Amino acid sequence: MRWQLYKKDPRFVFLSLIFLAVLLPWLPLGASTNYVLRIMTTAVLYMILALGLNIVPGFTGLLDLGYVGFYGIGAYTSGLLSIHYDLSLWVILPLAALNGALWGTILGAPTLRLTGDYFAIVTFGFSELVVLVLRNELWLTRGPMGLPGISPPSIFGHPLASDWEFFYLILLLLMIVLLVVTRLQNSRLGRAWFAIREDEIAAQCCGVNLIRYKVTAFAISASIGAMGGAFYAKWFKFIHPDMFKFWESILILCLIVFGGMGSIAGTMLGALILIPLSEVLRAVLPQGLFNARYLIYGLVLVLMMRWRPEGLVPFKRAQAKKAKLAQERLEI
Amino acid sequence: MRKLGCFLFAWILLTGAAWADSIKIPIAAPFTGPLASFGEGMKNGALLKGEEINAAGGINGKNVDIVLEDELCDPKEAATVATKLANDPKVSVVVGHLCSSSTLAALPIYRGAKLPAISPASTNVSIGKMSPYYFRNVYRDDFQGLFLAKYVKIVKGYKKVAIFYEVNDYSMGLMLAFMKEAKKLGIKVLGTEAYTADTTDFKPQLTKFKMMKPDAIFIPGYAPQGTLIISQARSLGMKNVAFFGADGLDDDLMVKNPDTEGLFVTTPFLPDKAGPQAAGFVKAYRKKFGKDPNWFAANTYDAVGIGAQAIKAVGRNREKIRDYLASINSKDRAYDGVAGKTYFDKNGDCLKEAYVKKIKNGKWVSAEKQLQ
Amino acid sequence: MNTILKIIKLSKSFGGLSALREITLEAKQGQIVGIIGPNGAGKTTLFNCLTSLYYSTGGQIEFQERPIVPEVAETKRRLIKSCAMLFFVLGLIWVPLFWSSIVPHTFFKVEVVLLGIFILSIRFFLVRGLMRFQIWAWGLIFVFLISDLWFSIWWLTHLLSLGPMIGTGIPLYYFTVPWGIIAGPFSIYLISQLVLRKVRQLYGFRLGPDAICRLGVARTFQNIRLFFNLSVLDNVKIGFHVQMRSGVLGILLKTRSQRDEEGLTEKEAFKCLRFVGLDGRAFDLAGALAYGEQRRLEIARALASNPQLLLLDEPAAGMNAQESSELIRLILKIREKGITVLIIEHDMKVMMNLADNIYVLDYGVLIADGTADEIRTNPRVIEAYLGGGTAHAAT
Amino acid sequence: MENLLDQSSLFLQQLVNGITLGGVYALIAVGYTMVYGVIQLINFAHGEIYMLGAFLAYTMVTVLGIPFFAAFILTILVCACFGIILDFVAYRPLRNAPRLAALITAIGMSIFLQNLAMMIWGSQIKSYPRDMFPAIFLKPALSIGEVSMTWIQVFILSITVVCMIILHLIIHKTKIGTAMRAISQDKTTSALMGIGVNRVISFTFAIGSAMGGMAGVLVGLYYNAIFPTMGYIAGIKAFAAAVLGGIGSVPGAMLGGGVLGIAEVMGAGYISSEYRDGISYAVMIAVILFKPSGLIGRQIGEKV
Repeated sequence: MRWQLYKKDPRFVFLSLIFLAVLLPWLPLGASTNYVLRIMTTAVLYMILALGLNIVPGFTGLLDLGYVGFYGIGAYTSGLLSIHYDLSLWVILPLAALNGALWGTILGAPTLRLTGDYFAIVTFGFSELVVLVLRNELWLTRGPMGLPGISPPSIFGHPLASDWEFFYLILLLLMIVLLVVTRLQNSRLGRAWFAIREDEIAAQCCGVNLIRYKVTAFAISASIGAMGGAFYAKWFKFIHPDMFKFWESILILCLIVFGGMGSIAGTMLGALILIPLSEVLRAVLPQGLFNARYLIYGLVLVLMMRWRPEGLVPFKRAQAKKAKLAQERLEI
Repeated sequence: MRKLGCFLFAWILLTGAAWADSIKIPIAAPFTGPLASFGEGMKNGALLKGEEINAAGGINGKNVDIVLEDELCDPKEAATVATKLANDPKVSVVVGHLCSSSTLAALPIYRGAKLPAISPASTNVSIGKMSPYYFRNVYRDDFQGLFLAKYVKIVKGYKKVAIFYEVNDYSMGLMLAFMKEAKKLGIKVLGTEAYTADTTDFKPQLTKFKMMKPDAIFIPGYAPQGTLIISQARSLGMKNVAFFGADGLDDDLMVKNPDTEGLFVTTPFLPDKAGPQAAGFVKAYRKKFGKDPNWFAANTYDAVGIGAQAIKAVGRNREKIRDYLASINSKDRAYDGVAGKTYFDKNGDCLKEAYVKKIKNGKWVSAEKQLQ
Repeated sequence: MNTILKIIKLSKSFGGLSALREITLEAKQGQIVGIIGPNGAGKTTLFNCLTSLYYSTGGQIEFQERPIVPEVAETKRRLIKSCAMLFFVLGLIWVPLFWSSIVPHTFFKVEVVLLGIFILSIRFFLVRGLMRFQIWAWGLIFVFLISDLWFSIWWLTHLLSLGPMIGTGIPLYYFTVPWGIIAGPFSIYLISQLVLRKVRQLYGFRLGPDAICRLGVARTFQNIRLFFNLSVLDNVKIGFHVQMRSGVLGILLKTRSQRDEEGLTEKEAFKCLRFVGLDGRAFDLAGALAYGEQRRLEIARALASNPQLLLLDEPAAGMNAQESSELIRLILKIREKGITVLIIEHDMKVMMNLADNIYVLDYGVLIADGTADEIRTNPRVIEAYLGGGTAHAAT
Repeated sequence: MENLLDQSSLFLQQLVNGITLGGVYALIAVGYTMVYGVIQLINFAHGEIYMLGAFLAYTMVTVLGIPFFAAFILTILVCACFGIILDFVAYRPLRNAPRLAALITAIGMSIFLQNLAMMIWGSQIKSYPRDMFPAIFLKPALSIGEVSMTWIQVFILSITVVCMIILHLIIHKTKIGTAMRAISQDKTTSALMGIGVNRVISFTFAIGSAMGGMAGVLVGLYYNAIFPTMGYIAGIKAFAAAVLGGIGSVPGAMLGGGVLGIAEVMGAGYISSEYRDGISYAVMIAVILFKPSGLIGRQIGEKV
């Protein structure tokens, strides 16, 4: 009896998925294991970013177009810290997360009074300003010359070099972020966010302080984005302002829209499908049509909103399943 | 759950590399995107050299397969392309990366895979000392900036110069080098103004320059913006101000615009100055592609030649090829290519002469007075 | 029985239209007070003003003697005006000093004059906005004060380096030093005023709907506003939001106190549902409930925040006889728990045998109040409801 | 004294540049203002229609050899139809979907159109052939000392003013204009009053897109450079102008466009040309934060 219940429990599904992922590097793929591992590491990185972004539009129903700004802030925090002070990744990650949360609050506090559309445009303006500052402040970020020579992360003194080590590191980060997001979702904070998403006025009258909870959501989402950026800088060993353009926000938004806004499983599935898609398209599309893949992402946004706005794993069905599960657990 | 598992597995197989028994020489450059015209020059140069090698029996009997890898001059794409190439055993040397930002992104990956690469086009200063596996057969920005400052001082004799630079590594590198040398030579730099890549309205900055009344304006940017700047300056009434630029402006796009009369630029390749093989190369290029080669084509042509020569000499082991390339370190052992003699210093950079060409009644001509 | 809620001369107008005019109303502890009136009489606007979803344009509301809607006294208004005027006068001499400190040798230039006019006009609009209590003025003044403070400190620290003459022949030195001495402390004073709660209260910053809910005022809505995509249990748990204390850290580290609180909330939520008779449907989505059940769930959610005052906005609307009698029994059970209830309702049968005291609203004006029997026979009420003509009451 | 004259002519020349740029932003901003005014949707794809206008005129002139003014009119009409199709395909099905859905569709459409144009016309900068438009455009119309204003700048500003007047008359004097204002107040009630809501909204899109297409051609002419990503940045700046002027009011769009154009040029001229785009973004954020109703717009209370 306990086994059937346990099988349907989302926590078990996630753990088994991650267990499968751990096996990935040892699959017999011959020469292209590294290339596939790198795509999977990128996919898991975007899963983390999507989970971070999912908190704002997914939980609280606010469209955040400036997510790449925090991603960039996290990356440059990590890059600069590791170049000037040569800190290890385990010191940088919390610092980057704090820096992201700080900037999330600075942007969020004054702007979260605005209605949805204006908020989206202000966050867009913020991320463009971040790119401008990264590009023009030579004294801080060496501007368009980028930041080369970022030392790779090291565990117990052994610097990570091969792709499978990075893959396991990003999996570890994914599990941490997953833990954070699921705990937040099933807590008082998560319920307050869902209330804000469903009906702001009713939430207010139930005692939810709108501004405070929106800013908290924005700060947490920003810190997860910054953490993703920190890993990215350490993994890539070179960062450049052009990597944090507006397009990244759209791509991550596309992931959560495709997967299902508000549902954790959906967001992860969205990232797992769409990110390798661009690599497949690189192999499939003829030379000239290379930017056709951006076209396809744009199309995904339009079609999803038109025919299946709730995404692959709808938020509503996830809530009903969770409720059913709670009921059965209660009966045992 | 099961559905997801098999889905994932099919996904992985799809992205596996295709198998072919030939020597792969990949060209990594922006074939689409704003700098596609430069990428196209590199493509033509490489294809031409590939054909010639195959016509002459290939390398040790195997055919050379020129593979085009598009990286849109974007650091993220460059890194993905670099990983793909690093993992492909058929690839033993890469001819690649035009933009310095994508070169910097690809460097750590090439070093990780011990894969030597020759860049025919990325001129940024900071790349040299980054990795022992990276060579260039084009001069560096600081040399080009220095040469340009000397040329402006000695040949043209301008006293007051303004600089209109684009906010990217290539343009800023050139500007800094030029200003350092200009201060030494006593050329007064009146002011510098910046523009971002995708602006088309340069009038505010040009109006500022107009008030400064400079002798000449130095545009260290790329050709697409160059034509716009010059025609908008002319429309603002800056008739008697001369313009000059670096290899970024060396493109047919400039010739189509009648306002660019008298523009002179530095370039690594001039057909009539580069030596005997150049004439043959230009004739073959014009026959195959119907237009004159620019310096990208010439340098890529040489780069593929150097790569092929290395493979012919020491086989396909990446480490050996790197050592072979490092061994070309003096004038007598230099590779005598279409764009002059190429030999590398300890950082993998190379010292090559720079030439000057200018636009005269609608055509690129080599400037009368060269500076050696 | 002390009065739990006192509304004094409350009025609310949307542009020209005045929805409420000088409403005075009282509710005693444990009493059921009814509010009736024809459609569009302003009943729901009264509720929205009470829970500060709308900002009332006049009058005062006190809940348990604490002012929810404070009256902005005239004397304090003058203080703000004087601050504004002083700020503007200082601004007059601000512009040349501001520019000369940045680009010393450019005293008379086309741009200086234009920039001066531009900054002066912004400051003028600020002062006007400040006097009309507009939020944006408060924000911008804050920015200007910070820059005033910054430059005065900069000048005071650079006393010597400025030197008597600055390329323009006018000894700016004698301007910048006094300016630094005046502007610095004044800016600090105004910033502290604008930041301290007292001034912000004076500014008419009212408590938000969530603060009022925390005080113990819960409400339901005319058109049902449930969280339809969440389960019934979660809807009630959100009602418990005010009573829970767990913060972000507690949640992330799953501390003992957070776990206990969740468990307690779960039990309390089930109790609430049983109280309302919905414990069988705890795990369905709120959207899947029948109309009557959704009404009762909304009441359960309101009760979850353990209120002293419950505002019911047409709870019996669209209910048949059997459902409304159940509702009456529920409301009586609520009153036994000692919760005061304020009901807006059209269904006379529900109102008559529930309400201890009834107020009648018509076109935003209070036309009658008293016990149920007095109201039934009051001619003005009948006329308002039936539109004049027939004299006998509708029993 | 010479320095003073020199400085002020620099300032006046920058002012002329600023006004022309402002005129262009105003023309695009009208599209945003009208669409947002009527259905409260930020039409991200409007920037792309502006870009398509430029490319359509380019193709008509170079490939089909149509004379300039005929191509100009034809482009306006085609862009108008394009606006209607865009509304029909993307926004009509989401008429009463949550605002988030419509906003995301707008972004998706913008990305889709941008890359479609990149595939059709390639991503290089193209410029109108010199002989295409009458030579008079380039000759300076009026020049006082150093300050000069070419005929094309005069042409752009005059068209902008004329369009604004026509639009203002349409909205306030014609039947369909009143219908538009009614819909912006309350969609459902105006439907009850017998207004063909979808028809009027399509008309709004048509006019907005026509203006956008016109702006595209004018910009292609003035800067002599068109490329597929020109719509994206100009679009966002035009929206900033629309908000600055007061979303929903056509004169507001014009005023906002002018102010933003001048602010950007002055910023680039005097403060720093690197942060040129940053200045318009900063102005946009400041306006949205401190005065969401804009300079002219009226405060629309949120109905509970």
